[in-house]
Amino acid sequence: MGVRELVENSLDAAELAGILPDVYVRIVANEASPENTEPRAYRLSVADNGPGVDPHQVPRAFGKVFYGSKYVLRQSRGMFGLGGTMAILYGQITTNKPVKITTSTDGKSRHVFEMLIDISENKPIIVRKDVEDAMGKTGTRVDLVMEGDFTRSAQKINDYFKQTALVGSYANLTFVDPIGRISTYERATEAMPPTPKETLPHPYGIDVEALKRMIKITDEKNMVNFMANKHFHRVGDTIAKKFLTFAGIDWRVAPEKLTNEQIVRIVDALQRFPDFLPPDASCLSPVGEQILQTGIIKELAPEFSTVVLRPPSSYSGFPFLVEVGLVYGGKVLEPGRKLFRFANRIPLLYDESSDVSFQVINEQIDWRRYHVPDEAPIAVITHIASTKIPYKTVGKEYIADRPEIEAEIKNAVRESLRRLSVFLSKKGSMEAVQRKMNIYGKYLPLLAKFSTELAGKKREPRYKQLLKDEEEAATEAQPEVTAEEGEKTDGEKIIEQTTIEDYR
Amino acid sequence: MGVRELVENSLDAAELAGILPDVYVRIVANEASPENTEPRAYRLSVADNGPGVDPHQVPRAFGKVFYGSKYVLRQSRGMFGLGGTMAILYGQITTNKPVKITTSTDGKSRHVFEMLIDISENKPIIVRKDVEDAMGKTGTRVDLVMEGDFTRSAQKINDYFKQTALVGSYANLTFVDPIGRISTYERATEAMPPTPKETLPHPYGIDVEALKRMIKITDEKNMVNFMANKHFHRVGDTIAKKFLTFAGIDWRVAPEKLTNEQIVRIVDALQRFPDFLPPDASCLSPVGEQILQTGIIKELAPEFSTVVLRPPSSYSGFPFLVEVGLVYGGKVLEPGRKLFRFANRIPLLYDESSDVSFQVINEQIDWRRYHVPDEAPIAVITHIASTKIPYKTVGKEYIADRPEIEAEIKNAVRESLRRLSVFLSKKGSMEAVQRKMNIYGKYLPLLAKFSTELAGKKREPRYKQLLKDEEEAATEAQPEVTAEEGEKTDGEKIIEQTTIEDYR
Amino acid sequence: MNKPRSKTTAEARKDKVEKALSSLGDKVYQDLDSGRFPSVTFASRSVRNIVYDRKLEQFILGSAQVKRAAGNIKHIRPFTQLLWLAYFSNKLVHEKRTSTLRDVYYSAQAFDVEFMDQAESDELITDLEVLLESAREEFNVFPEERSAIFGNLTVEYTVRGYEGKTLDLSSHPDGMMIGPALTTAEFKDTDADIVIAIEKGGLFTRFIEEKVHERYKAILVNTAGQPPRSTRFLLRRLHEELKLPIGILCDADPWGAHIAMVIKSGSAGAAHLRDLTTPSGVWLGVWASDIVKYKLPSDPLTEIDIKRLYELKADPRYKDKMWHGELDTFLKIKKKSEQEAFSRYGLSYIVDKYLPEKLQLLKSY
Amino acid sequence: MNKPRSKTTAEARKDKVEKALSSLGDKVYQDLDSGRFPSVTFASRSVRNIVYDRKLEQFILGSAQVKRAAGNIKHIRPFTQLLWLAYFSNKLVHEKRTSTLRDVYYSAQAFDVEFMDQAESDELITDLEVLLESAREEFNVFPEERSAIFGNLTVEYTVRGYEGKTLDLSSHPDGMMIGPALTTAEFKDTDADIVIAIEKGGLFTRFIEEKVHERYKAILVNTAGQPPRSTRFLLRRLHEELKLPIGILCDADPWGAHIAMVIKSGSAGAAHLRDLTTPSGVWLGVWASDIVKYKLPSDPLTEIDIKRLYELKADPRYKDKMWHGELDTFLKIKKKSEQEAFSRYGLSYIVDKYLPEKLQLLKSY
Repeated sequence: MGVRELVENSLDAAELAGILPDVYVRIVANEASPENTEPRAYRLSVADNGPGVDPHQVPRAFGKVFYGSKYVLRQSRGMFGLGGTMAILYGQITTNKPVKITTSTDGKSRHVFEMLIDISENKPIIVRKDVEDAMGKTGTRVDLVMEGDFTRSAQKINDYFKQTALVGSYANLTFVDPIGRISTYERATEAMPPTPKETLPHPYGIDVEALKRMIKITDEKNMVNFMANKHFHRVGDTIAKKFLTFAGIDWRVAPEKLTNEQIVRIVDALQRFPDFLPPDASCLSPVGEQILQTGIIKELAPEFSTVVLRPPSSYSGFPFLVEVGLVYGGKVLEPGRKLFRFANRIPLLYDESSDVSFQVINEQIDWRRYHVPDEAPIAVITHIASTKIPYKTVGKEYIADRPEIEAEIKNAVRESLRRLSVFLSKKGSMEAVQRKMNIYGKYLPLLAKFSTELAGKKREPRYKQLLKDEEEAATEAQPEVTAEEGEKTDGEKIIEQTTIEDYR
Repeated sequence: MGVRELVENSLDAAELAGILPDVYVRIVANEASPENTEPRAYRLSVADNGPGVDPHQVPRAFGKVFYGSKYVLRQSRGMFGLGGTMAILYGQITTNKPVKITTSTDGKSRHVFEMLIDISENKPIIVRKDVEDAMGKTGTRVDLVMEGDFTRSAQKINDYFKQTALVGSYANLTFVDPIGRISTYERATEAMPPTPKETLPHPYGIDVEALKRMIKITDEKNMVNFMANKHFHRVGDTIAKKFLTFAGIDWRVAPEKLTNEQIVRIVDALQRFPDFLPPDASCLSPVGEQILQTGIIKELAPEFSTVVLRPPSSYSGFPFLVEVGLVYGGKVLEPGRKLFRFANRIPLLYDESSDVSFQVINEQIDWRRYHVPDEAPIAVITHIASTKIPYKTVGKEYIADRPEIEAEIKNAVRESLRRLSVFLSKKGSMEAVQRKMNIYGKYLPLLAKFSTELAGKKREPRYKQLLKDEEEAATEAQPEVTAEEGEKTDGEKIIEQTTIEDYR
Repeated sequence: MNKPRSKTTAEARKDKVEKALSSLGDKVYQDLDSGRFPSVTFASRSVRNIVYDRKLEQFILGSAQVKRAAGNIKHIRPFTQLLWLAYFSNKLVHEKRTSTLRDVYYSAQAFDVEFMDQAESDELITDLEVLLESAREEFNVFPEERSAIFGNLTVEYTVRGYEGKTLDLSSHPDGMMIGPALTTAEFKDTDADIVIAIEKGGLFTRFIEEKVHERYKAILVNTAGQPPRSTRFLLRRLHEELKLPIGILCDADPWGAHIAMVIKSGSAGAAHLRDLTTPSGVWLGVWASDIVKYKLPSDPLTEIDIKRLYELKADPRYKDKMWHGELDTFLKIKKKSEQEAFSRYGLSYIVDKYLPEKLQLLKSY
Repeated sequence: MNKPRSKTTAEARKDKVEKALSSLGDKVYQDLDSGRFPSVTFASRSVRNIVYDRKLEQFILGSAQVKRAAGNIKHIRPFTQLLWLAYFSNKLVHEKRTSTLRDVYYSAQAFDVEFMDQAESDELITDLEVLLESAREEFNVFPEERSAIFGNLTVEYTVRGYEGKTLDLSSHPDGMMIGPALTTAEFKDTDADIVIAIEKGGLFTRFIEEKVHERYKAILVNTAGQPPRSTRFLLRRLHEELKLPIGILCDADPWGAHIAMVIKSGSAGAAHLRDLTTPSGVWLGVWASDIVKYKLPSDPLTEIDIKRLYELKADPRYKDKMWHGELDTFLKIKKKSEQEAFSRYGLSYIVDKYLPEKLQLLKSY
């Protein structure tokens, strides 16, 4: 329905400006739409408290497709930087209503644009333009009308807000649905994830198209300077010269003089040259332990939770890092394992079973090793932050199983499971001593009775002292008993299995 | 792999010019691609004997995306008119090689273009341009390099050619694959499907965007003329006036003066106005019985086949018609039911089970009513021709179940099944008499023996005359016996079932 | 006690079957000899033709008839098989041999009338039962399953080689198998007052060990689950010829209840036969209400159990108030128990405490 | 013939079981009374501890032992259940009552040692067999399945109420059930020369009708499929005590062959018991080679049949050349047949033609 694209733009805008985000989303049935059946026209409004957009930039930013191809790398939520515009375009195609953009950068005046996109010319048509009093508030508001089936989308939209709140505990989110129900997700921490630095693209990640655009805009006059100065990540003079020799390109040639064939040769060499430095991870922005823990406690109120942050790593020249949250018990979770997936802080809502996280958790982790039964109320949260998320398809709802990423997820999940295992084992130990004494108390009198009859005796054997001795021993030896019993969290059942195996 | 898009462009070009098509397709591994693993770079060449392209039009036709939105309706194969260009763009993005277009309209000179598309500006960059001797041949040849996985696509490409040959028995198709294997599908008839007429769009099918473009290009000065003259299918003065009154639009207003709100009101009224004439089907081009039968006999060498052509009909203002071929037995078909689906003479290769034809054949037809066993070697060919095929998704490989289309397919399949049923019944009758006599000959002597013993008689009863009488009767009564026995094509088995049911 | 010469005794039945077989042969012979395709007509066994007869208190076949004609190409094979079956049975009866259902299936191969499978041959045997109006046991075809009998009853055999020999059925405390010999034996002498049919071998043995046959003057029959027809035939003969009341003891679940019902009122599958039911038989237990009353260990009803209970509720044979009430109790308590469940109170509890209460039902009858 | 007083007769066995039960009670009592957790040790039944003994020609348990200790929280429940079982069996033996496996399961509930399911209680009964070194039938626990016996053999019962009574096992031509009474009876008198064990009831009845017991002086045993242990015990006693050779006649398939083998050499599941096997038993047929020789109607082997044949080929009990050859023949011809398949040559063919040839094998033995 376009909700995600616009909300993510708003969150990105506020965060990049270092502002704690307040995002307000409302969907109402459009009064002009006469029918009561789905799909029908809805008005979608998304307002944020971000820094606003320069009014000169508004027509280009919201009224033109393919605007602003970035040639710096920074982790950001946006879908190729196209997401918001695609939502606007979709709205226009389905309802032919203009989009309304209201934005203020200074809190004094705010600029209102009503625009259509001229699709054949790919340029904005401004229908109305106004300036109003901003009443002290910066930020951007987008109002658009689009056709949609809210009844069918409602569940996914709610999931989206819940999961966004889980990793965005520093944001206020308000959502008003067409029936007028308000869901609020309140800010629970003032901490914000660090603003990711912009970095130059790493040479491994450059394709022919990208290289040609760089050559077009560069003002460097020879290839050494072109390679070493301001276009590539962590490439200096020495490495640049070594590389050009490797690629068989004259150091002194001017970039704009390169032939098509030479360009292809350079791109090919970029992939194979062994001496580039690994990428720097400062461009990545993890959610962070504090923010994620706050989100978990606020949204899931668990009995136990833990967060594991793995150090940055890279695949095919792209830096990435993995964070995992493991949540157990409490009031919200139901029995069984749940998975919440995030990529660059965006919740992934579709195609769960094809995702690398799903495969790791369900196929590569032996949960029994950690004594966590299948029906335990568990949630696993995985977050992958990268300058390039390896989505498997254009639809972008699941992540491919690159071995490097898979290994990091596996390590993080295992570490978090070890912590859960310790928690469960401590919890189990006190219960175990009591259970043991109950069992002795039940069976020893029976043994006394049966053996008396079998042996043909008159009085029962003196077994009560045995019971007393054992109770003292068990209570003293608690730590040791704990360790042993902790492994068998569901007592009787596992005991029986062991028995049958021993004696079959 | 782009094969389909280019082949379909070639077939369309030749057919529209009334030329019997010869299409040559070759895929070779690109020598510049060093590795042996898939996916790798392939050179794809598609050459036709069509009318060629005016050299002035070549850069715009092959070097610009979104070129030439048509505002006349005619059944054509092309995918939004975008297919060929998309293949070229895909090749450029994956390999950065220019596309080479060679074309001749007069058979004397041929023009060669090597071009790239400037993606950010959406305009062609001509790398090389030449004129050569055409040696008497008109037509167009496209050579492009693209990345692909031939091993994985091979099966679908072969299916594509086989099925295209089935409905294109008037074309010569040659396909050379990367291993050098040549598949040829030779022309078997000189008949060509009639060139579909161009028609104006029917008012039912107009959306807001379309209407706005019409208004932009029209030179009519008032709305009555705009509606009644050269923009809409089967709309005259009377209907135009009646419509404008219905929509609440002043007859005299100039089209370019319409407000945005009025345009939306007109589009809304177009859908609801009851008095538009139904669309004319002259813009449709069925494959035709002769061409389809020729294709079936050439490719499937069946024991029996029949073709049913339904009269044109319409859904939501779009004309369509349905053709069905039913094929039984022979050397090519294997046991079980196969479905070949075509839309505007394009084979549909994916998502079979979601297609309306699949659903009709497997869920709505009771095959037992026609005495066709499930394991009979059967192929059903369905062709839907329309100015707008109601594909369910953008991927375009299956057709939605509009009730009007569903009903036409159902009728056509039923008619073809009735014909098959008559054939099978005739075939069965001769075999049936022989089988019947064999059965009497086996069991009557046994009955004689058992009854003699049970009744305690000395000599056997005289049953042989009975056998002789029956043979004469059966042979004379053949037509009648045929009708009855024809229903039970697999004799003994069905006999037993009937018996058990009768007597349980 | 003297042997009563009723029409259900062995000789009378044998005569009837022999006559029916020979007249079937005559009919077919005459047809063939006159140049006609032979045919036979008998009652239809289709579901629509099975009706519940309130007077007989059992299912019977209605008036619809089917005709099987050798002239119909679809029928000639089964028609010939049917005639072969008659021919084969005729030999069995004359030679005082018996055959199992399985033997019939194989024997057909010697005559080129082989059956596709066992089910087909069983099906035609049932057709022959309808045609001859006799149970297959009467033309010496038996199933393999056997149940057993024990108690103070002396029988006189009629099978080949044992003619005139007698046996006291209490002489082997593991029980006597009910097979062709016992089914065709005449009852000579008994001092029993009642018959108790028991679903399972375990309880049958328990009853013998606890001397139920002496303490309650009972003949004990182990039905081994749903009793084979020869056992149901024997139970009816014990009631008809010796005038003994029949009590039935089964597991407390819909399947157990239905064992009691089939002994009383027969099954739809044998609607074409008369002498297999004992309408006056009494279902002694274990009832659903007994699970509550005796606090028996129980299992929850499965979905299949519950489905079966609703089927039984819709069955005309279960219209009786007491039966219907027990079905409702099952559905209310959603539990079932086995006969052995009484063992939780000790092995002899069922004989010492439960049985005497239940046997009041037989006396009041 | 006089009753031979061998150690396998009823009284000797009863004494042995009683002593073992009482000494188990003593051991546990002394442990508890001295303030120790009681424990018992017995042979392990794990697959690794089951070995084939060439001298005994059967599977036996090896030297590995398991210890079950009440002090181990994991073991105390099954330990208590085991002791209850001993206590319960002791009462059965003293009161001359028997119990089925099912009764045992329910009886436990009266003592608060209820089993989770029937499988668990059966498992512990086997443990007790190992511990007491006696078959469960010797402490009066029986399964429900029964097979039957027929022939010229007089037995004297030892069960309660029948002590000293005798019965001629040819007196009921449907066969006598093999239950607790027959298993514990003493053999008094016979004029039989051989014993024939038969897999199916149909052929058993056929043999009786065809007077195999008189014509070949044979005692006939219906094993009713894979024979229950009480039947295997009885076959061994017929061989040991009456010195009669045992012939075995089964279906011609891997399952039939294995019935013969289990009678000869026992099963892995009863490796802890000795007196259930008859190593000198002779597999008379129906052999794979008989299918070819007699052109029997046959079915193709299923995949499961073939898998089973390869398992049997790997089994040490099948190393014998003749047995191995028959397994290979099955695999070669890929067919199987049933005993009833001989009916294609007429009902008495198997007795008149096939049996005499096969009985040569018993004589040569």
